[in-house]
Amino acid sequence: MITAGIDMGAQVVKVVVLNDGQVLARSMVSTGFEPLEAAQKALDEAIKNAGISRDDIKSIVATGAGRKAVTFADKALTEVTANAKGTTYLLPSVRTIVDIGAEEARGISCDAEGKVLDFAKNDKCAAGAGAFVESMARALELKVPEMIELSLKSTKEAPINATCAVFAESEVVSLIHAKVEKADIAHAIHDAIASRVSSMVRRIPVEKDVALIGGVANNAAIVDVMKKHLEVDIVVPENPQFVSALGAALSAAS
Amino acid sequence: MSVIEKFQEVSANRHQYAKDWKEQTGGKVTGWLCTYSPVELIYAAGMLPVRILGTHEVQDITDRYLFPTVCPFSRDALAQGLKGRYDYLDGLTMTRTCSHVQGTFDNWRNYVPVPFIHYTWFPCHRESPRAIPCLREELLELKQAIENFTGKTVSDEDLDKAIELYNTNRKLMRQVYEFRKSDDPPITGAEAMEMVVASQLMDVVEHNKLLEELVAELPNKKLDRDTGLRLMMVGSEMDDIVFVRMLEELGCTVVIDEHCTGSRYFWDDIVPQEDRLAAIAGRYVTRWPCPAVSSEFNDRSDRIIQHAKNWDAQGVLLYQQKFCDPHEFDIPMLQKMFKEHDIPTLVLEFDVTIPFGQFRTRIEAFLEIAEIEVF
Amino acid sequence: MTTHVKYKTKPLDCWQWGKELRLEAYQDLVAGYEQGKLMVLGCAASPYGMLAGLGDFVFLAGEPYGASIAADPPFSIPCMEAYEAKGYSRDMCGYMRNFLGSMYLDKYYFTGGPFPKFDFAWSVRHCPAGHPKWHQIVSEYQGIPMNYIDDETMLSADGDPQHRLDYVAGQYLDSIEWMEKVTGRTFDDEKAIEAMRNYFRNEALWGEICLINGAVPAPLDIKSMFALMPISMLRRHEKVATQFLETLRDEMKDRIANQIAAVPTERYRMTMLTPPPWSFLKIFRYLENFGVVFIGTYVYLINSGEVKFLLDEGKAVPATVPEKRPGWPQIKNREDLCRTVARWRAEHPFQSHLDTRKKEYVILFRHWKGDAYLLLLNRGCVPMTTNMYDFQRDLQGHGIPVAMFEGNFADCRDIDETGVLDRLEAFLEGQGIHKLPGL
Amino acid sequence: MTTEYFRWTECAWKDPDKDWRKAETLVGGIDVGSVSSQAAVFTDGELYCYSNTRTGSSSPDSARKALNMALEGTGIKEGDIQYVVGTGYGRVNIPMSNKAITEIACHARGANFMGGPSIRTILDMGGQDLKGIHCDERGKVTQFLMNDKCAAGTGRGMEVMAELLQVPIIEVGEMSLDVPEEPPPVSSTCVIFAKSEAIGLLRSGWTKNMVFAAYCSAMAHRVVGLLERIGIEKDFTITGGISKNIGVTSRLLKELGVESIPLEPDPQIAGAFGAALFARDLLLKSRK
Repeated sequence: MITAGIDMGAQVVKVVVLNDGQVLARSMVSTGFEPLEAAQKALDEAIKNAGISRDDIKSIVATGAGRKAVTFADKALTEVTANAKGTTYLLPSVRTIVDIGAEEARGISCDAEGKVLDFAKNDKCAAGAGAFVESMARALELKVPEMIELSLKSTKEAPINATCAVFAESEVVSLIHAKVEKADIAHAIHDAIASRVSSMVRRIPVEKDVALIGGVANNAAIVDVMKKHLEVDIVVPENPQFVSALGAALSAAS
Repeated sequence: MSVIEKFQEVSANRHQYAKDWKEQTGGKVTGWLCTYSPVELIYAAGMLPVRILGTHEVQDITDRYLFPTVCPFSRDALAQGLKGRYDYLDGLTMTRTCSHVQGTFDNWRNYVPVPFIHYTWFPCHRESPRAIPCLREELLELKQAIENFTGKTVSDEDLDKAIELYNTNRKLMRQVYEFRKSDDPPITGAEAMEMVVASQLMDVVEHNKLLEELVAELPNKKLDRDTGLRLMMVGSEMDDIVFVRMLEELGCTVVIDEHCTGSRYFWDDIVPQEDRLAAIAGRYVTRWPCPAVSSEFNDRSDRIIQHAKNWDAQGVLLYQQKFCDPHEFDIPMLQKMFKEHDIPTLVLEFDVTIPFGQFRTRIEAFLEIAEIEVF
Repeated sequence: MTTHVKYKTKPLDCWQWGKELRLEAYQDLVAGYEQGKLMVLGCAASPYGMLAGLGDFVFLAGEPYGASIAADPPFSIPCMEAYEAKGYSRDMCGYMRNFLGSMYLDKYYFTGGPFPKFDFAWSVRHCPAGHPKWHQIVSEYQGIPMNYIDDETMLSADGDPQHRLDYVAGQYLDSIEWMEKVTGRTFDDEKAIEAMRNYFRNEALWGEICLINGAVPAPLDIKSMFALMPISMLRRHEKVATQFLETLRDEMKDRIANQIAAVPTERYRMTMLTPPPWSFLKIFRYLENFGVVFIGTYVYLINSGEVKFLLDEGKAVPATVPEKRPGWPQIKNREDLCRTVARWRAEHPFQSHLDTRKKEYVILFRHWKGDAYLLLLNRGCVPMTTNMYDFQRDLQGHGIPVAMFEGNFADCRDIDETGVLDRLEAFLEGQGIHKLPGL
Repeated sequence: MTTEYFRWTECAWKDPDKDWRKAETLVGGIDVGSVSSQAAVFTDGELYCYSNTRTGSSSPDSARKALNMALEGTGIKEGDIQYVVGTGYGRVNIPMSNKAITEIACHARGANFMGGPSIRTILDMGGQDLKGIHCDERGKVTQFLMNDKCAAGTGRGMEVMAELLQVPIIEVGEMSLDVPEEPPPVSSTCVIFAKSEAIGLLRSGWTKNMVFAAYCSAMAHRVVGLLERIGIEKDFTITGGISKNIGVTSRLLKELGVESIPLEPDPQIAGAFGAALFARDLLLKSRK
């Protein structure tokens, strides 16, 4: 049976089209301010890539912050459940999932079937993850990939404590003006996020294997510091930003 | 090595110091969490009382135990326990004071094993005549608990000796503070803080020896820097030496303080009396109050303004651990009080680590108010 | 009618009477003020019935007043801001910030008129330092005398040391003399004893009512609990409260016998530990769409009521009034009264030690036949939130599902409503509980 | 790099009818802020030229860039300037500066110069923090207050909004006033939550203008809260980037019920002006 999962993220809509567990196509469209249109556009794109017709899709499940906007979906599912389903499908041994998005981070503990046992989300004042990296890269006049690369070369610790991402920004600005090495600042930025996220994740039992998903999971520097903070190895599935959409597509099939 | 350097060394290697002390004396070490802990009683039992302090490192391990609105000091302190840095402790004591440190104690009690744990309930209604007799009984319980643990009875002689030693310690530290009244104080605020922090970590006998040396050398000591603005520091727990150094580099000298790693800790003596425990109880009930215990604002503020005047403070840094509500209650009243006395104040809020860039700007601007006279 | 309706329901017969009594309580606060009754400021969980010894009095408890304001953001936000303008910080007690803000604005919530001037403040030292310092701010601002009792003896942790009781009882005796001095009135022991007997009785009754609600389906839901609580919280010292609470209890028994539910779609029972975020009560309504019903919250069981936890048997039973407890004296005079109050306070679950409290949470949950706990990470109250994660782990250790959300019981600005609802939906999804069809 | 809506446009100005060579004193002030940098050069206590540029990832470079831009076409070489005072976040490492003074002192001095000696209260809304400043008739700071606890309401929030809605920050204010009726303020001034709230509002059909209006009034309200803590003594004026956002200023002046003294030529330049004025004082002092 062919199903589709639509993940209505804060910044991008992600779609996965599935046929009996086989991914037929993926698509990504910026969410913008017309979520329904964006969802439609993303779905059409995926259908085109998959070389199928709309009617071939038997069921559609929407997830993500804007899931309720997808009026044509058969069902809506929260990211937490979708994350767990998608991740355990790709990596059955995973028991702890860390999902870092643009603004929010999540920690999920689940069983082998992908049933959510417990989850935690960042506190009000500890929000800001992916978007923080981007604006800080700009402050350093670097492209995000450059900043990631530099960060991995860092040699010195330059702690940024502020829980609040905005205060953290001004600490970064101070570091810049204090002539701290760009590499060390880049590292400090990733470290600050990892520290914020792992302190939240520690509230749920952190059992192996631990997976990192969400757009930020593509950031090698984050993965690196998260390993240090959580003191465990971390696996990253392919296309980590599509995990939620995949989970939605899977639950559409069941 | 100078006396101050010795203090620095002890505080830098506090854990090694305590372990060595156990080695050499074969005695036991008891950690305490708040300056309302009766150190003389612990010491009288042949134990080394060491204060549990944080390290001002960013950490991410306490959030699953304490909600982030618990003060950073309490979280930082708990982190030390959870990291196993106090694994050598034989005992842990806490006196009922504030709900934040209480959280540190409760979680330590439940998640960081320590052979001997005792909680001393404290009668916080210090203005009530009923408080001292009540605390006396609580101290008796503590004494008995310690005796059961060590298997050694604490005699009146032991108590007298400990009381004598700690009173001397307090007297000597007050003498050091006296020197800071001079126009060019021979000792910086950071150095004075090193002294007090060390007094909460060291064997009092050893600390007293060092203090005598210090008191002897201060009369002919000079700082190789201008005093700048004479600053007073008032607030909650503060042992961030790095911050105080930065502060003083910006053109001021901390000449007096009111916090629990400063004068509030050691200012009051024990007035000896036949009933030793009652004497100790009397000291702790009537001592210079922490706002977490005292509900009488004036009780504290009167002493603070006296300090400010006696040490001729030209500015006051009012600071608090983030989320420390007892101090958050007092700060606006203190601002009002200092305004009435024409002493400018600057308020800073401390987290585990501090944003040096932002604080630097605020402090410099504060000093400029007093100093820019190029018009 | 949709198929998922499982039970019949009907409004409470005594609902109207309850509403009137609640209204009276608030009106008294105003009327008494106008009639020149003795105006006293204090804490909800203090034995304020003792004040009856001074004659007619109006007692304004700071917490419920702060809560009433919190439920009304357009009134609350200016209060918060007036308070912050005085240089106080945003992370202090939310109830207090509403209260003091309304004092600074000189706007009394229940009338919109001027804020009452008190004759004195009579405070109790719970939530470390908090209340007496709060009331001290009022006493400085209004220039009124203040006295407080430190009665947080936490005896349930470690037996019954006489000296702590002497200390507390002694403070009560002293404060009676103090009250006589500042009011110029003579303290009538009989009247005080009388009022405190009602007080004890009504606390036990409210506790019993909370326990009865453990039936399936629940005869009351948390919303009606919150609506009726003020009667036990503000009128605990009055006979009329006893009459009402007995009627309510009997009606509940009746509803149970006839399987009359508060929420006809009840299928998932949740309980709480703390007060709710008062500006966000719609959270309960919203969750009813999932068939979720809230049975009660620990804090108001012990804050305006009393029960007895039998820790070894893992049971919660109604409390007996002090004079009926084995080995407790009859209250004949002032000394007896103060000593009884001290001991009763000391053994009250209100002061349970952390480790005891954890056990009580589990016992209560089982008694209420709960399916999950909803814990509030309350930015508005440090003592209530300090160990919340520890509680969470402990409850989960007992196999109890726990949902958590961050907010503030008294400051609507601290709540991210969409985020919270999203979080709860995710939690219920994990529990296999979905929105009821047609809702 | 894509368009940076959050940045202020760069500009430079010089006085055509002054000859700096005749000047007794030729001094400079450089303000390296978190987002923008300004340089000002004064001849005998009067403005000669200034520039307003963007801050890069190195304060020495930003400082030099600002100064060069100000000096362009004036014939002044860095070496000709007799005394330079640096201020702002980057003040500690501005290579050509003889002394560093905080932006708090400099903004007060600059506001006093531009707005006159009657100014007693200054609101400076920078990218990273919010300052309420009291000063005397000489522009000397007597008291100041900065935002603690929470970064809500700082200029950064406005930058985030401009980015989000892809509108140049200079246009935000005007747009926010062009609404059929004043919408309720966004409930959270927390930069991050306001952002997600704004996204929600836009998706629910609000126009960009209405979102800006809701955010500007929330921000104005937050600022009023800070000012109430320090108290407002007239005259009042506003410096820093936000002073150019009429959407915030008009709303906050309305709420405060005060007028704001306009600062010519540019309120964002107050810091650099103040620095330059201090530079002159220090120069004359050193000549004594």
